[in-house]
Amino acid sequence: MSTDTEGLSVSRVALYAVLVAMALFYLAPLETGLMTAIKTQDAFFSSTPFVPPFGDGFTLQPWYEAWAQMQGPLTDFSGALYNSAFVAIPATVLSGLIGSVAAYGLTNLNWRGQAGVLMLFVAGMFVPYQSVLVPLTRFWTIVGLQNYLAGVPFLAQRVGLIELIVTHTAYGIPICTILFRSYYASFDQSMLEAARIDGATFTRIYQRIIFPLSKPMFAVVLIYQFTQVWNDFLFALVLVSSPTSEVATIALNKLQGSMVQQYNVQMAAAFVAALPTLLVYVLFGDQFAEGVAGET
Amino acid sequence: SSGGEQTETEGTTQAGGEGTSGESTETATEQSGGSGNALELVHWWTAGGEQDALNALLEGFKQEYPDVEVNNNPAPGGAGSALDTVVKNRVLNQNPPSTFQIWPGKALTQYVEGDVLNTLGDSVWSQEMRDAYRQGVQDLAQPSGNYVAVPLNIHRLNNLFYNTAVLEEAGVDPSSLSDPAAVTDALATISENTDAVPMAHQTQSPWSSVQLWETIFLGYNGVDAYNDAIVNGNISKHESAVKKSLRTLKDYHQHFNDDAGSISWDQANSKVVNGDAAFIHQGDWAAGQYKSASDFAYESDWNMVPFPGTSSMYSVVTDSFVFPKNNPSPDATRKFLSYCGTVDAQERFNPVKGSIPPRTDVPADQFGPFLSSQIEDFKNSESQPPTIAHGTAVTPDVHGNIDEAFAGFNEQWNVDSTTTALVNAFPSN
Amino acid sequence: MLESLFRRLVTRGSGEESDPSGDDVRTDGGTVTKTATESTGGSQRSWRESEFVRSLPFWLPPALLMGLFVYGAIGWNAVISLTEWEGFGSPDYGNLDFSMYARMLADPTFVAAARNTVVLLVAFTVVSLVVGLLVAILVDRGIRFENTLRTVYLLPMSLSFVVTAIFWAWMYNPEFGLINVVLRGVGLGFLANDWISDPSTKLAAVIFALMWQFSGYCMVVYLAGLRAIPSDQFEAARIDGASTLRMYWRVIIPQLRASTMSAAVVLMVFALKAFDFLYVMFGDTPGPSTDILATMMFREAFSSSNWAYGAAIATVLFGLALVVIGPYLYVQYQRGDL
Amino acid sequence: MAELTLDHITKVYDDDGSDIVAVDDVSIDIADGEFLVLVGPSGCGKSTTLRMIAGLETASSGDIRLGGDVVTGRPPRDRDIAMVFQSYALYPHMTVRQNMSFGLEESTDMSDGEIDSVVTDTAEMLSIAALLDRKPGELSGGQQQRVALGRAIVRDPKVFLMDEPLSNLDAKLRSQMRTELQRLQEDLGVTTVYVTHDQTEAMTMGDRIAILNDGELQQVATPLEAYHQPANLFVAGFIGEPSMNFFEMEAREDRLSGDQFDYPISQETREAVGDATNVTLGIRPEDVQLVEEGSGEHDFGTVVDVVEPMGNENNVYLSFETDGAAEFVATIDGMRSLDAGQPVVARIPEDAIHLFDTDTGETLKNRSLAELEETEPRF
Amino acid sequence: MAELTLDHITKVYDDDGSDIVAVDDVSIDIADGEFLVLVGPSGCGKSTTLRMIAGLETASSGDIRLGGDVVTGRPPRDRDIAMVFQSYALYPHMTVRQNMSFGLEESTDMSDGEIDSVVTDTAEMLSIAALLDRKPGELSGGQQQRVALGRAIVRDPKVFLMDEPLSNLDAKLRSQMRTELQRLQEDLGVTTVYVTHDQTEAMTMGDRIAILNDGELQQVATPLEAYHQPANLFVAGFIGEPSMNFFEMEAREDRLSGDQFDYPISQETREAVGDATNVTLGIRPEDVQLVEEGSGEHDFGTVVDVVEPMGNENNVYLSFETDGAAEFVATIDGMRSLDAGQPVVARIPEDAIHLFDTDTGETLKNRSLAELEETEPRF
Ligand SMILES: Nc1ncnc2c1ncn2[C@@H]1O[C@H](COP(=O)(O)OP(=O)(O)OP(=O)(O)O)[C@@H](O)[C@H]1O
Ligand SMILES: Nc1ncnc2c1ncn2[C@@H]1O[C@H](COP(=O)(O)OP(=O)(O)OP(=O)(O)O)[C@@H](O)[C@H]1O
Ligand SMILES: [Mg+2]
Ligand SMILES: [Mg+2]
Repeated sequence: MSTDTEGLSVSRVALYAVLVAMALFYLAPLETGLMTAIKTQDAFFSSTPFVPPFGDGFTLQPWYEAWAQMQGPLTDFSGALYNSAFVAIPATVLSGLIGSVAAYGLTNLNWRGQAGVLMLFVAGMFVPYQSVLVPLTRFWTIVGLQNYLAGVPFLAQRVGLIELIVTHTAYGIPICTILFRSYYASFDQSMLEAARIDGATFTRIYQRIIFPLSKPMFAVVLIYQFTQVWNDFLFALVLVSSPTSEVATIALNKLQGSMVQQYNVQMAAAFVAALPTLLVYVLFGDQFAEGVAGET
Repeated sequence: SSGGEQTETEGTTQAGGEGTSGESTETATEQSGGSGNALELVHWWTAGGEQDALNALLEGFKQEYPDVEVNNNPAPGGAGSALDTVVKNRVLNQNPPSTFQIWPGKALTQYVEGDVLNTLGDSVWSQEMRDAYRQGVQDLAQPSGNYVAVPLNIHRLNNLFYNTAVLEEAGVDPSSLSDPAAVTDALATISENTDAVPMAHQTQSPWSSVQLWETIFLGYNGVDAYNDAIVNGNISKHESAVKKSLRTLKDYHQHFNDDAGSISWDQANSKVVNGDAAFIHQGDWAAGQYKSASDFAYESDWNMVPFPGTSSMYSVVTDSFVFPKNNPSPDATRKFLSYCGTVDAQERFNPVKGSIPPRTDVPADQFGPFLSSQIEDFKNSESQPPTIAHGTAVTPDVHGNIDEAFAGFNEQWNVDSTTTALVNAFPSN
Repeated sequence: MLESLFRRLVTRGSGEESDPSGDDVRTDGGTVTKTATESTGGSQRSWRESEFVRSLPFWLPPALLMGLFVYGAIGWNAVISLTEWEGFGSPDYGNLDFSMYARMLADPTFVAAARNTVVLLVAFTVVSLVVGLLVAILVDRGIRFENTLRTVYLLPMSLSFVVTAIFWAWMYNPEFGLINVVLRGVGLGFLANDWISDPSTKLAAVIFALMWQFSGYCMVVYLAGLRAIPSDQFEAARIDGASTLRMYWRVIIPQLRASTMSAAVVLMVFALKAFDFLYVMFGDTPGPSTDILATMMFREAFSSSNWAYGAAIATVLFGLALVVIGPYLYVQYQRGDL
Repeated sequence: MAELTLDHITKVYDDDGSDIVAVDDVSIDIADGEFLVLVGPSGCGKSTTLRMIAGLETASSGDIRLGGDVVTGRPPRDRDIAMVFQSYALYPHMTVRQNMSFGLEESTDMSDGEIDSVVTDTAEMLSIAALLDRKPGELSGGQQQRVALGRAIVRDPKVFLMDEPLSNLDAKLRSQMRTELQRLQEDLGVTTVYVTHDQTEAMTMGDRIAILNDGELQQVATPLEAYHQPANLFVAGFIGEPSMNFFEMEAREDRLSGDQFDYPISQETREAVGDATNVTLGIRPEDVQLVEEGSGEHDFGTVVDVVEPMGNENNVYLSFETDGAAEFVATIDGMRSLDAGQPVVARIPEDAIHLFDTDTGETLKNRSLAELEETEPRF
Repeated sequence: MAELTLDHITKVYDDDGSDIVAVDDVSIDIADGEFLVLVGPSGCGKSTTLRMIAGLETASSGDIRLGGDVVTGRPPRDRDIAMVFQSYALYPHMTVRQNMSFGLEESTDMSDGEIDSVVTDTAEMLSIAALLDRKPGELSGGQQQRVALGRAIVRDPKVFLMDEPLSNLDAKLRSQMRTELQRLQEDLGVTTVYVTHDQTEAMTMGDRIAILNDGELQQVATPLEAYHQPANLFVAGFIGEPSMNFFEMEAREDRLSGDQFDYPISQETREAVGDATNVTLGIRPEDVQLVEEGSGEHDFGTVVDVVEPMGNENNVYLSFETDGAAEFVATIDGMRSLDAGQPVVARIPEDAIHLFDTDTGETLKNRSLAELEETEPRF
């Protein structure tokens, strides 16, 4: 529904007050983190976390340190952020594309097994990662991917990351497929029939009609999937063991020492690690929300 | 700070053995055996001073063995849980790193039983080294009779740190406290006489309470009872002792800081630094924080007594390195382990880390007054009991159960049910 | 997005839920396109088969890839749960039994963890839905800066649990945490508590923090649902004399069932994956009041090397997930949306 | 039941700074029990007017009086009105019974028993008693329509407001519901304001019709007045299907001169034209006579372009030129058959023409109604 | 361009085990260049029939022949047909130009240049050349309709199939597009099958109309044939607005006896009735005469129930009893004014009546068309 036209100004003010309060509520933990990230360790221990630092309690050092830990120089193709991107971008794009193609194959068909196949896809979204960790690592050991990649040093050094890409892609397929399928089911069927009458084949219909029309859904799927992959900790933890291949969440967690904690650096690093996803949400949050809403 | 490590890995063409299956590694090892193989070192020393300590160690190692490349692979920390996950996975998949950090003692049992560790013969544990290590520590390195680990550092667990100003204000003399029960009274006195928190503590995760409890237990019952109850697992024979120490811990709890459940140990420790708290029981890594705090000097501002009742003991928390089978670089590993056992290595590493060397023959010059006094205590200690909280006294399985029991105790402070849980934590045999 | 999926899945079968004015009004003269939409599947055998064959290359390889990784791993895991595997040996597949499951039933830790998992699942879902719905209703009042606010509300969802757990440990600090500071500030100091240490509030505190992270998502789902309700539903209710509160309660909220359902399922997925949050906040031993199956599984498998026992817990965890979605899938199937 | 007065109401929407005048100074008096139809093209402000009466929009200025009370500022629930929406706006999650009870539950203190009996009675009156326990989704369009009506009726309001309530029905059902609604309104005697964009519906249903264009009221009149005596060009063109034929002409001394033909006019007509120079000549299709032999001054040679057979009559599209596009329509008896391309003579009798000032749109002269009086049947 | 033959086609849907016969043994021969309208109530199988012709559904049995070739088993793209959908089914992400080119790109080897010139030509013909670079979302309904048409036309197919292409347009635009489409089809001369549920559209557009009910073909005839000589009760009731009046009667010796009145019949009529006992008497509203004084045997006293003024004519709802619900309708001249409650005499001329067998629905006698011949104008 739209406007409440007879909204009294008092109730309007109250409404905005509540909305702003909610916004503060959603932002407060972030603020606390940010304040911590610009404090010295001493200032942190001697002040309340959400209060801004004053005097010589202020420092940007944690950010330099965090950046050094999380990424280091951008020029050489290494560093945790780079590695995360190396994993997240292909995994996101791949699972998005594959999901879209699979969804197309599973839409508008009426054969007996379809419900079963779909159910597998749907249930696949609900797998707790814990349940598959042990078999998963065994699987990759058996595959021995590095043997196949030995000829390409660039990839051979990133075997763990490539395993991660494949794993995330596989685990992303169910959700992507279901998302796209539900989207495709909302398409005007006569449009697809028109294309068939116009002489387009099954494949051509995907290329020329379905794919171009999937843009809004791709926005949703890519944002969601990117966030998932980027924020994943568990798979990265067990699949990547080479320090040169560590991803952002691992690097972030690494800032927790065995006994010694540097909270300001951790927080700065947390922001550094969250930067891409935060950015994605700030920049594309509208598309995301509208993609969700546009479904109706 | 990570730059240094990265240079070390530069030019490493082999990807750290990652994903390398056992067999192919074996052959690779044979072919390139001893000829400057890359040593993949997995550890959890990732933050601040810990990292510096490791770097100091690796520098020394490099000078000693310039032909060995070190592939430094710090695994994310949190007292090793995440590292556990990674290492266990890799060992299970017969793809271990060259060496990894682990608590010795019972923490190694599973590895030994699973036959995944190489025995360290004389080439590492030379007679010279055996002579330099104290028996308690040597025992930890050979959980089943054979040496499988090299302890690198020692932290003491049975410390009671305090803020001198606060204690003076409260009129409490820590050296006069004779047993854990006396501490309760002291805490009450502090509570009466000052605004400060009598004892800083954290209960967000269970390990601090575990280590406090085991120290209390030692304080009341001595090493033999402790060994019988915990190390040998005959805890059911010591139920009343267990209860008593739990009750004492519960008494202490009255005097903990209010936010104990929401902070980490170092946030608790900072209360001592700030003068907001009087005592804290912690391993001597806590002193690292005092050292880095400004205007907070040893003896004048803070000091330490062995936890009441345990002055003759040196509760050992130690990290060690092992020699996994299917090793991608046996020679390099052997070199590294040997080096860890040397005076040079321990002299480089420990002062920075804030721990003392396991070897008794390391010169104390580098160690500053506090650690020097710890070294002295270590040398004079009658026993070096292992610890539950830091894995050396019990198997991981039991350790997990005890953690669970104390996670419950931290919530309910129920002595009876926790006693039951502790008794049940050990396999009944 | 996720919501869209379910919405889509749901809407086709339940047009009467969301849109009585649109295609659903059966104009008896047949100006409705619905028949056409529904009829596409009804082709005959030969055509159907060729379509089937033609669609194979599209969905089969993805299905196989997923099947291998997801279901292969789950199956393997289930087999491991039947062994006695622990420590560093290899699992003995020759001797399979249900001993791990028996052990589980006798394990009070498991019982507590299972109970907490269910509580977390239900309470987190309900609380997030309620908050999301309230916020959505407020945002739907034709406000300015809607997009900005929506983004702000959605922002926490972009963060990883690793980060949000650290944030919330501070929020809950009894002395200087924002929650208590605010409570004291508004004169409710007596309510201040040591939230994540007091066993009676610990789980609730976790749920609240998770709510913070995902209620924005519910808000978006509900907002879309609200927007899908034709405005004349609101107007009809007003003409019928309903107050705003009664209007939402009796007319609008019941029509959001599809949104609720889809959001709830997604939230439950998140709840099942809440492991990271607890792990970062409390370590692998959160204590009996907050322990969940995921942390317990991790502890048993990776801390204690009780692989088989861990696998059994993981299997139960997956079973729980199926219990959550099973009815949902069934309804979908009944409606012919699968 | 009450009379309803719209007193100079205006509605201005604010569309990102610029003003949209949706309803412009409309005044209508609606008598107690009257059936008034608001008609006009899409976007002319019909719905907005209705919604202001309902209280769903606030009037920017002007007053609305209901049975003497000024209700302008009141919320909908204090106005004692009921509304039927185009989409019916039935609550999809409630049964028919619940849908019909809802208003009574929310706005009255009636007991459940009383409500139930009112609902049951109304449902019987509308022959939907058998459907009471179904949900809207299980009803056909016509049935939903009836439920929407029932929901309004049970409330026993002072005024019914209906916004295109029949437009979602197909032709047959629509014409059936049309009569039904009309009879129902007569029986209940409730003042009703009915919005439609369909002039046929307006003509056949209203006691009076109010024609709106672009937010402005054009004419309020009985259907036949509006048909035969339109107040202006817009009304003339809007009412009637097929539409009145228009020819733009220039007024000369004794004739109207157009692009295609000149139309001689009598002195009387000349006087009606007055000073206007640009004049639009209007003739209803049924007033165009196709005659055998053209002889009179108002006969014009034309060619048949397309014939639309409607069964009982034919719409003949005529052009002044061979192969030209149709310029006007004549409705002739269904029994006569004409072919495309056939030349015919079209007679445009002077007493049947309407004249409008092209520039202002105002009516200069309406058709003579003498004929109407004459043919009045007397039994 | 080709003739199209439906040869006993049947379509059975499988609905969870139970069979739904959507189209039942329909045979139609459609001549080259003919405009055939498929008409019938909702769900009668019109779309299904069309979709079988298109190849979007396979016929359960029967053959479809196009220009002599049996196309029954072929996929749509091998049939050389083009289709216009009710929803237009334009590709929303493509410009008008791309929409129109798509079919040529996919199904022919034409070069881009050729395609472009065909598209441009067609767009000019349809006056949408200015819209070529817009996307469908930026077009009005009527413009979209034209694009959909254009998309079909560029393909230069043997047959156009159109499924209610005008039903999403508003009344004015619909009647305008109706004539336009008709003229276009005549110009192009492409065989066209046009589906609608609107009998007015069917009447006015089709060369012939095929009336379907419940999957079965009722009649294929020219519009006027269907109107004046319906093959059965269904067609008689379906075609014409307002519908034909029906009275259920029993056949006696010299009259038909009904609940409300007895209708004397001549010998000729008696013969037409034959053995049938239950007979439905049908009379078109415009054939009912309201006369001043009832004297003849086919005059009946009635009371006016509701009058619907349509401007040029009035629909008068009549009842045989005072205060009774209307039983039949008479269409009378718009100039005559009648009031509700007024008693009138309705004359039902025998030469205008239709008679149907109530049990089988079959036509026993259609109205005499003598009058039709007579009034044929000769110029
Ligand atoms: N895919 C299908 N499966 C089952 N039954 C179907 C299917 N498609 C159509 N039908 C049924 O076949 C019959 C004819 O449907 P069809 O769409 O041809 O009707 P129609 O005449 O086009 O109606 P409308 O005017 O409403 O478009 C209907 O009873 C319909 O329910
Ligand atoms: N909420 C609004 N904000 C701005 N302009 C509006 C709003 N509602 C209506 N309008 C404008 O006011 C004018 C009148 O709209 P209204 O809905 O009353 O038309 P209508 O006569 O009911 O048309 P229709 O037959 O299409 O329903 C239109 O120009 C419309 O665009
Ligand atoms: Mg309107
Ligand atoms: Mg149809």
